[in-house]
Parts: sequence; structure tokens; C-alpha cells
Amino acid sequence: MSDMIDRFLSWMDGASEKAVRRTAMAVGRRNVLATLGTAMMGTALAPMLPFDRTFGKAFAQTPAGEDGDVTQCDYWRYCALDGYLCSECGGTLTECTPGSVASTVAWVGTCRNPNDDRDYLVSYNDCCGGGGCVNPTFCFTSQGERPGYRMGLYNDINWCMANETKGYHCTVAVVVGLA
Amino acid sequence: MSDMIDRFLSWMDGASEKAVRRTAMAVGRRNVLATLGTAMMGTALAPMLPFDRTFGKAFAQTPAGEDGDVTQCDYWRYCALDGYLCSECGGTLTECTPGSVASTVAWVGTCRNPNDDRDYLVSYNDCCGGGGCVNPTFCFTSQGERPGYRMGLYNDINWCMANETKGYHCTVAVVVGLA
Amino acid sequence: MKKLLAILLSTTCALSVAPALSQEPPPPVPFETVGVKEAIDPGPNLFLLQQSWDGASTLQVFDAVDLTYKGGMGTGMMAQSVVSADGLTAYTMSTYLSRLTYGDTLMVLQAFDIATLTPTLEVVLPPKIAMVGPYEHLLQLSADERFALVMNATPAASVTIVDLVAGEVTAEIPTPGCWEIYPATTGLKWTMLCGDGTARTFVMNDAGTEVVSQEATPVFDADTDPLFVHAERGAGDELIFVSYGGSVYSISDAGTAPELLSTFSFADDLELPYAPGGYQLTAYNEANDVLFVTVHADPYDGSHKDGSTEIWVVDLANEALLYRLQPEEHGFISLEVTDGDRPVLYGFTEHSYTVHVFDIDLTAPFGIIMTETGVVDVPGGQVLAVRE
Amino acid sequence: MKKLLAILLSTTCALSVAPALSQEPPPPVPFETVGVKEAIDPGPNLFLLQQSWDGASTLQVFDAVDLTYKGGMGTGMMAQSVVSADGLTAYTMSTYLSRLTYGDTLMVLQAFDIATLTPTLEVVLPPKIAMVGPYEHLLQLSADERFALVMNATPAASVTIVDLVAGEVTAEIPTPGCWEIYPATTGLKWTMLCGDGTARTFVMNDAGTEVVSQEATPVFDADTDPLFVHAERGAGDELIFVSYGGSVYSISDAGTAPELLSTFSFADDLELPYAPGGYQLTAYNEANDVLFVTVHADPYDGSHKDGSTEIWVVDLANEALLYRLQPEEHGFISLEVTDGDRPVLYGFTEHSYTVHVFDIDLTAPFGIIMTETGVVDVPGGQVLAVRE
Repeated sequence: MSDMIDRFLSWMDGASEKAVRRTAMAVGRRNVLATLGTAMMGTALAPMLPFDRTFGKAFAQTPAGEDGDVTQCDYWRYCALDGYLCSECGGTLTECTPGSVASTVAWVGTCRNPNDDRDYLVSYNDCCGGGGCVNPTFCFTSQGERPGYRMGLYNDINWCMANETKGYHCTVAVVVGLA
Repeated sequence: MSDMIDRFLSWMDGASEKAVRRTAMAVGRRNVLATLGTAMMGTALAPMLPFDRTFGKAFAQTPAGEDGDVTQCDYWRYCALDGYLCSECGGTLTECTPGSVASTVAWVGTCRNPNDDRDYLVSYNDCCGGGGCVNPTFCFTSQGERPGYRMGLYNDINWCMANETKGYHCTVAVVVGLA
Repeated sequence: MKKLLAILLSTTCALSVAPALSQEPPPPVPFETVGVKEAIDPGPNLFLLQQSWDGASTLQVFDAVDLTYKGGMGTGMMAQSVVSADGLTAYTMSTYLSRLTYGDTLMVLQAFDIATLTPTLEVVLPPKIAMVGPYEHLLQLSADERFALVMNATPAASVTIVDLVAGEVTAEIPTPGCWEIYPATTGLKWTMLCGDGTARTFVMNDAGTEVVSQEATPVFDADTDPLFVHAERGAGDELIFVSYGGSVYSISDAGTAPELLSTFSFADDLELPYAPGGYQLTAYNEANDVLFVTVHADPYDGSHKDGSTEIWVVDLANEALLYRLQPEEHGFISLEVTDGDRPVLYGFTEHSYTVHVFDIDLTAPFGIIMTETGVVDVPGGQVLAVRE
Repeated sequence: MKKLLAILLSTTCALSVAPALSQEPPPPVPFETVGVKEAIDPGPNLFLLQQSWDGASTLQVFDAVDLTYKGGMGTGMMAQSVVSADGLTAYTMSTYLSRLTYGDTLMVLQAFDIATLTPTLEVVLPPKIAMVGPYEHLLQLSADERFALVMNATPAASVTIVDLVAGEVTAEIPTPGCWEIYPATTGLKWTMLCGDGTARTFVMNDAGTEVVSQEATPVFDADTDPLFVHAERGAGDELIFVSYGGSVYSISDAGTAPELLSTFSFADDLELPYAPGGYQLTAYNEANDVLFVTVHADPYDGSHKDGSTEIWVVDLANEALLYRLQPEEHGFISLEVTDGDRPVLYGFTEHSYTVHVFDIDLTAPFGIIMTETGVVDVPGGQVLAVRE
């Protein structure tokens, strides 16, 4: 896991690892993507789930998506997501759509999980290539977002930039660590 | 003028000149173009202008557009037009937008002018290239339209096909003769 | 059994929980890695072509049963598409402009593996392909699916033949005045409709390099009752067309020259005038030998592309209108139907850019029962195909 | 005079008409030829960038006075644009993918003659350009407009320098941790904001081939009160930024190293909390030395891109909030204003994707009067520029 975080940070120019972990941010692609025939979305991250009291959770790992409604922009992992949800584009919460490729670089957010009151480091990877998406859910939240001078927190940019295939498709939200 | 008509007809494969002059037709591009953020519009060509009783008209040629509202899809020349009106895209009724090129081939319609009760041969030229159009008026009428087996009456196809620049931009309606 | 297991587990949990109810926080959410879903979920697929004239067209895939969106395949501008009979491969032909609104033109045929939504083949085409709104028969496959047949317009009409195995163009055949490609269901040949009211069959050699144009057969009158170019295959493998005026034309392409088998009108003798209208405006159900047709009331010269006010069911064996379906939605311009006894009808309506799914019970005692079972927004999506 | 002429003419006509009222039909409509309008109509222009991420972006031109649409210039995906000071030339940088959704990447700088909306120059760029939503300072021109300055992100930040006269790239300069390009108004240099809270100036040689990075100046705290990257030029030619928290930062780029001239807050001491939000969120009017800022009520961590609930007028000389404009429309994210005594304010609102034009009377006795004089729909149009 730390390998993965290292990979995020290896390209960070001028921003310390600490700064990256502190906050998260989504790309100001809002007005462009949202125009493309999609509905508007989440603004603030409002805690929506009460503390999880299902005892079963104490005995098993929580599968992705069982801790909230991953189709909604106020799902806790999406606190700094700017893009189409891959889970609504043929992919899943953490998987790109078949035919697309996960971005090799990503921006990160620090999101509070209301189920356990912990802050998590969430990697927002864009999926690159792929064949569009029909009426995708567009989410735009910018908790802790900063302009490109803090690149790792910047959500206005196409994170397919380091891939061979640079076409933006959708965005996944992957829990990669505790903040 | 007959040169121009000859040019339309020279490429007609399998359709007689008479057939071309008889009717007119617009391209079934409707569903595609109309989706691109524009409003829908004209269906039937309803005669809307009474006979022109402004005596001045008897003494001067009628400038284009003075015989009806060229911004509306029920303007008489548009009886078989399928496309964005160039007059709303930076061009005029008969002129393409600066930066675009008029198609070298065109489909034709036979439209009744309610001002003089004559049938005119109208050439619908697509304009090719150019930089899009903001909220263009999309008109779609198909009086006398036929499928591609009567190519000169077919309005579903991109008439920039014979140009070097094949990007569709908008459509003009040019009176080229009496039917 | 699954239910029982759940009860057992919850009992076990309940028993073991009491001591765990301390202040200990739950373990953190497990850390994850980003991935790519390998393939779309299995099952029958519904395909829709979303055509763009200034950007990427896409061929979109939905679960044909519950309309779950599975993903799409990206291709060029003004694309046409066709899906192989087994539903495993999709083909598109489209145009790429080097500067999007202007610049050099590149026209290509692309093949995609549908399971992985991944391009598998690309063949550069002569830059003449017909750039038209979505129509089914501008890009077709030969019966053996070895060759792709591409409709060209410069505006002179021709057909480019592509060998899909070799991945190369084998020939370009002039087809003056003839339009759309109806491949025979056996053998290497296709038929076209022509502007002089004939149909004409073109026969290829095995290599796809040579084509013989057969004698033309008079079929229809393009002035008085033109045919729509959409065609279905009937019970006897004949091509079924409908005309602007509301007649069915059955044409056999079994021989070397087309043969007009029969024509009949299904729009006569009604109080109000009706006529067919739309694009992919008919769909044929084999088990019941019926043709679904989108029709609209009060037709006029130029209304032949108007969306439906009704969907009619035409009995082909008895050459008669069987039933007038009146779905709440108007504006259907494209239909597709499954083959079985109790067909599922798919319709795309331009009024709201939605695809509606209907269960059709043709055996109900008091007439057909049409039940809407699903709807999905597909802006600009149009040509429909369903593969099991 | 015009009116008088009209009366005279109609009298003349009436007198001469009686004999002409025979059954003779009017002459037919004169036959025409298709043409191309040579140039857009003259007059001040309003520019809007319509960015697309899967097709052509366009730079659109409207009459700045009556909002008549004049035409557009087509370019690639995820484009940025800049217009020359004289309003005669537009530049874009954008990305072309060989297969639109995938394929090879080509990034180019294009120049357009605005009068004829025609491309005049194209320079292939190192394929590193920042693919970002529309921002003003990702593509800029040097003060003499000989060089274009292109923001790159791989994600490592750098600047590509393009010699517009020679039509070639002269250098690519690493700018680690620094973002957006603020060219000096004289000389060959630009300044950037950096993630460690500094600003840094980069000085070019005459050929644009070499660049010296000057000493960085601490200016702001990117953790506690980050600056928006949009900047305006103030009365003393200083760069005016605003921060997330609602302060103005004035930075001089006159020397070799940037100098922080002053900061002040304009959002304190109000009943409700407000904060700036948007993209091109400020506009400076020189005659009145005021800054227009889009602000929203009840800000929170992450609301800094929210559209406006109000537009504030900040008096820069007195370092104080002068007036709170409350246009009926909310959601303004981009502003532009003319320089004169009685400015015209242009605003783009994301709520309805419209551009609104306001006449601003700053000298009215009972406070500023804001009068809406025009509105036009521009879906997705965002970055604004006005040229006389």
C-alpha cells in the first residue's frame, strides 16, 4: 500500500507529502463536464450516515459500497471528487470501465468516514480512453481542493495526463490509507 | 444561373433532372444534430405570409429575407431544410459564416413562395469547417425528401462530402431557379 | 439455503456480540487498489449508437433485460455501426478530421471486442464513406461475416468491400443511383434499392475483389410511393420494406435478380389517415410473423421522418393490420423486437430521447397487451440492436 | 431625416401605385448564388471559450454591445485561449486525440485571424500541455506578443515558450510547484504562484531560448488562505489576486523578484459569512479603481468554486468593500468589465449557462445602479474577454 502512496507522491513537485495527505481536491472541470448533458450534483459533503451499528461489520471487511450509496455525490469518499462516477459508467467504485485504463497519477482527498469517524486518504483516479458514458452522474466536490500550485490536490485537470491514452472517461474513488 | 444548376445535376447519379426539380428534401440528420443542445422546431411548412401587398416591392428586387422571417423554420425557402440556419450562425440566408466554406454539392428543394404563389428551386448548401455555432436554430423539414437512392433530394447526409473540409457547420437556402 | 445461512450467521453474531460491545472502535476501512473491470457483465445486450457530428460517436451497451448500463465503445464522427450475429464483435465506420472541425479526413472501419469494449482491428477506408445520420444498412456484413460492406457517397454511390480477416480493402464497386446495403443471408451478395424504382443484386467473388451487378428488377415508384430504406427479414427470408404511403413490399433476394413477392397496404380504410414515419421504423417478430411499424396520424408531404403517434402490428401472413398499439409515449422513430412467442419490443423516442421496453402479449384473449417494463435516457442514441 | 425620407417615399409610391394595381403577377424572386461572408461585422467583440473534453472546443465571438452572434473558431479538446490586445488575433492551445476517445496525442498552438475566423498558424507543442477546465492564465502572451507561454503539467509543471513570429517552440522551462502564467506588461518575463506560498518571476532572453528563474518571494499561505489563480491588473500595474478567505493580495512584478505590496480583507465584519468563489472571479475597472468579485454566502471548505449569490464591488484605493450588487441571477463564476467611467460588466453564470450584461452606474447618488441590458445563452461558454 505504501508503494502506491509513494507513487502518488513521487511526481509531486514542490508539495510535501504532509501537505498532500492533509487535504483533498477535485478538478474545476465542473462547468465543462456538467454541460455535456448531465445533471448537477453534490456541493458540500454532508455527513449522511449514522455510525454503523451493524455488528457484523466488526467481523468482516466492509466491501466497497456497503458503507453508503455510491451512486450519490454525497457518499463520503467523494468529498473532493470532480468527475463522472465510474460506478455509473460501466465500472465500479474502484474499477474503471472495461476498455479504459486507470490513470497512473491521481489527485487525493482526505475524507471523513462518518461510519467510523476516521479520516481516509482517497485517491481519485481518472479512467482514460473508453467509449463515453450515457447520462453519467457528475459529482463535484472540492473539500481541501487547491489550484495547480498544489498539484496533488488539484481537481480541475485531466489526470489522464501521464497516460498514453489521454481521453477522460470517468473517475474512481479508492481508499488508499488513513490520513 | 443555369451553370449552377448544371453543377448540381452533374453529379446526380441515376436521377433525372426533372425528378430533381420536382421536389425537395432535407437530411435525416435531425436526431443527431438536434440533440446537440438545440431546440426543436418546424415540422410542416405552413404558409404564413399573405400575398405581399407592399407596393414598393413592385419596383425593386426583393432583398433576401425581406419576404419572411428567415430566423424561423417555417420561412418558405426552408421547405426541405435539415440543418442549422447559417443566418443564426454568423452567416446569412445565402452566405456561409466567415471561416467556413460552401459545399460544392447540395441537395435541392422545391418550395412554394406564398408571396407570389410560384414554386422555386432552392439549393441547400451545407457550410463546411468553421467553429461551431452557439445555440443555433435547427430546422428540419422534408417536403419531397427521398432516401439516398434519390441523392439530390436526400437531406440526411453531410453535403460537405465533396469538399476538402468535411466538418458540417450550417446550411444556407439559395433560390437558384423556378421549379 | 442462502437465507438460512444468513439467519445462522446473524444468530452467531448476536451470540458473540455482547462482549464485543466495548469502546473499541471498528477496524478501519480496508485499503484498496485501483483497477479496471476486465469485461462487461454477461447476458443479452441492447446496443445504441450515439452519433456525434463534431466529436466522438459511441456505441453504447445496456443489459437488454434490466437496462443496466454496461459501457461503450468510442469511435469517430458521424459513425455507423453493426454488431455480429453472435453479439461478440461490433464494427463501426466513421470519420476523423485532423482538426475536428476542419483539416485532413481519415475514414476508418474499426472492430471492437464487445466483452472487453476494446478495439481489435482498424482498416483505413477510401475517404468516401456516407456521412449520414444513424441508419442500419450503411455498414453491413456479408452472410459469413468475413466481409464488411461500406456505403459510400461522393455524392456518387459506391460500396467498399473490406476483408475482415485480412484487415484490408478488397474492392470499391460503383453502385450508381442505388443506396443502402442488404446482404443476402447466404452467399456473398447484397441487394440495393435504386432511384429508378428498381432493386439490384450485386454478387461478389470469394475474395471480395470482384462484383457482378445483376439485372435490375422494377419494384417501386420513387415518385409516388417511395420505400423507406430500413428493411427487416421475414419468415421466408424475404426483405420486408414499407413505403411512405403505408404499404409492405416483400422482396426475395434468393436469386440472382431480386423478385417482388407481394405488396399490400396496411393503412387503408381507416377514419383518420396514417402513415409510417421514422428511421428504423419496423421490427419483425418471427414467432408471430408480425411487423411492428411506427406510424403517425395526419401525414403530409415531408412527414415521413416524424416520430410515431402509434405503433402498429401488421400480420404479414394475412396481409392485414392486426392491432394498433397506443403507447403513452409518442415520437418513436426506431424499433427492435425479440423473436420469441412473447416478444420484447424496444423503442427509441425522439421526443424525450429515451428507450422504452415493452412486454408484448399477442395471445391475450381481448387483444394484444403491451406492458412497459423499463425506460432509460439515451440522448441521441438511435439505432437499436439486441443480441442474446 | 431618415424618417422624413420614408414618408416622402411612401407618398411617392401611393401616387404612382394606382395604375400598377393590375392582375400582372410580381416578378419572381431573383436567383442567387451561394456565398461565404468574408469577415465578421466590425465593432467590439465579446469572446467566450466553449470547451469540450470529447470533441471540438470553440472560441465564440459575439458583438460586445448587442450580443449578436458573429461566429466561432474551432479548435481541439480541452482548449485554452487568449486574444491579442488589439483584438485581431486569437490563440488556442488544445489536444487532438487521433481516435477522439483514445489514440495518439497531438497538442498544438493555433492562431486565428478574428476578422475572418480563419486559422493562420499552427505550432506543434511538446505533448505536455495542461488539460484543464477553462482558465485564463494557462495560455498567455509575452508583453510584446511575440511569444506565447504555454502551461504544462505531466503532472510536473513547466512552461513551453513559442516564438509566434518564427512559428516554433524555443524552450521548455521547468517551473516546479508553480502554476499559471502572469506575463509582465513590459519586458520578457512572467510570474507564477507556487505551492509553498511564494511567487516567482521568470525572465526570458530576447530569443525566448533561455530563462532565468528569480528568487522566490513569500506571498501567501497555501494551507490557511490559498490564492485563487485568476489575476487582474490594478491601477499601478500590480497583479491583484483574491484569496479563498476573501482578501485582496496586490503583488508587483515590476522588479526581478515579485513584491507583496498590500493585503486586505473585504469580507470581514458582515452579519453572514461570505467568500469569493468561481473561476474568472474578479474583474477590474480602471476609471473607478474598483474590483468586481463573485462571492457566495455561507462558504465552507470546498465551496471556493461555487457560483455567486452576490457580486461585490471592492474599492482598491480605500481597501474596503464599496457595494454589494445583488443581481437576480446567481451562479456567476466568470466576470469581465470595461475600463471606462461607466463600465459594462459581463458575467457568465453556471446556473443557466448564460452571459448577462450589466450597465454599472457607480456615481448614482444613492449607491451603484446595476441595469441588465442583455443576456445570451452560451452553453458551457466560460472564459470571457472583451476587445474594442
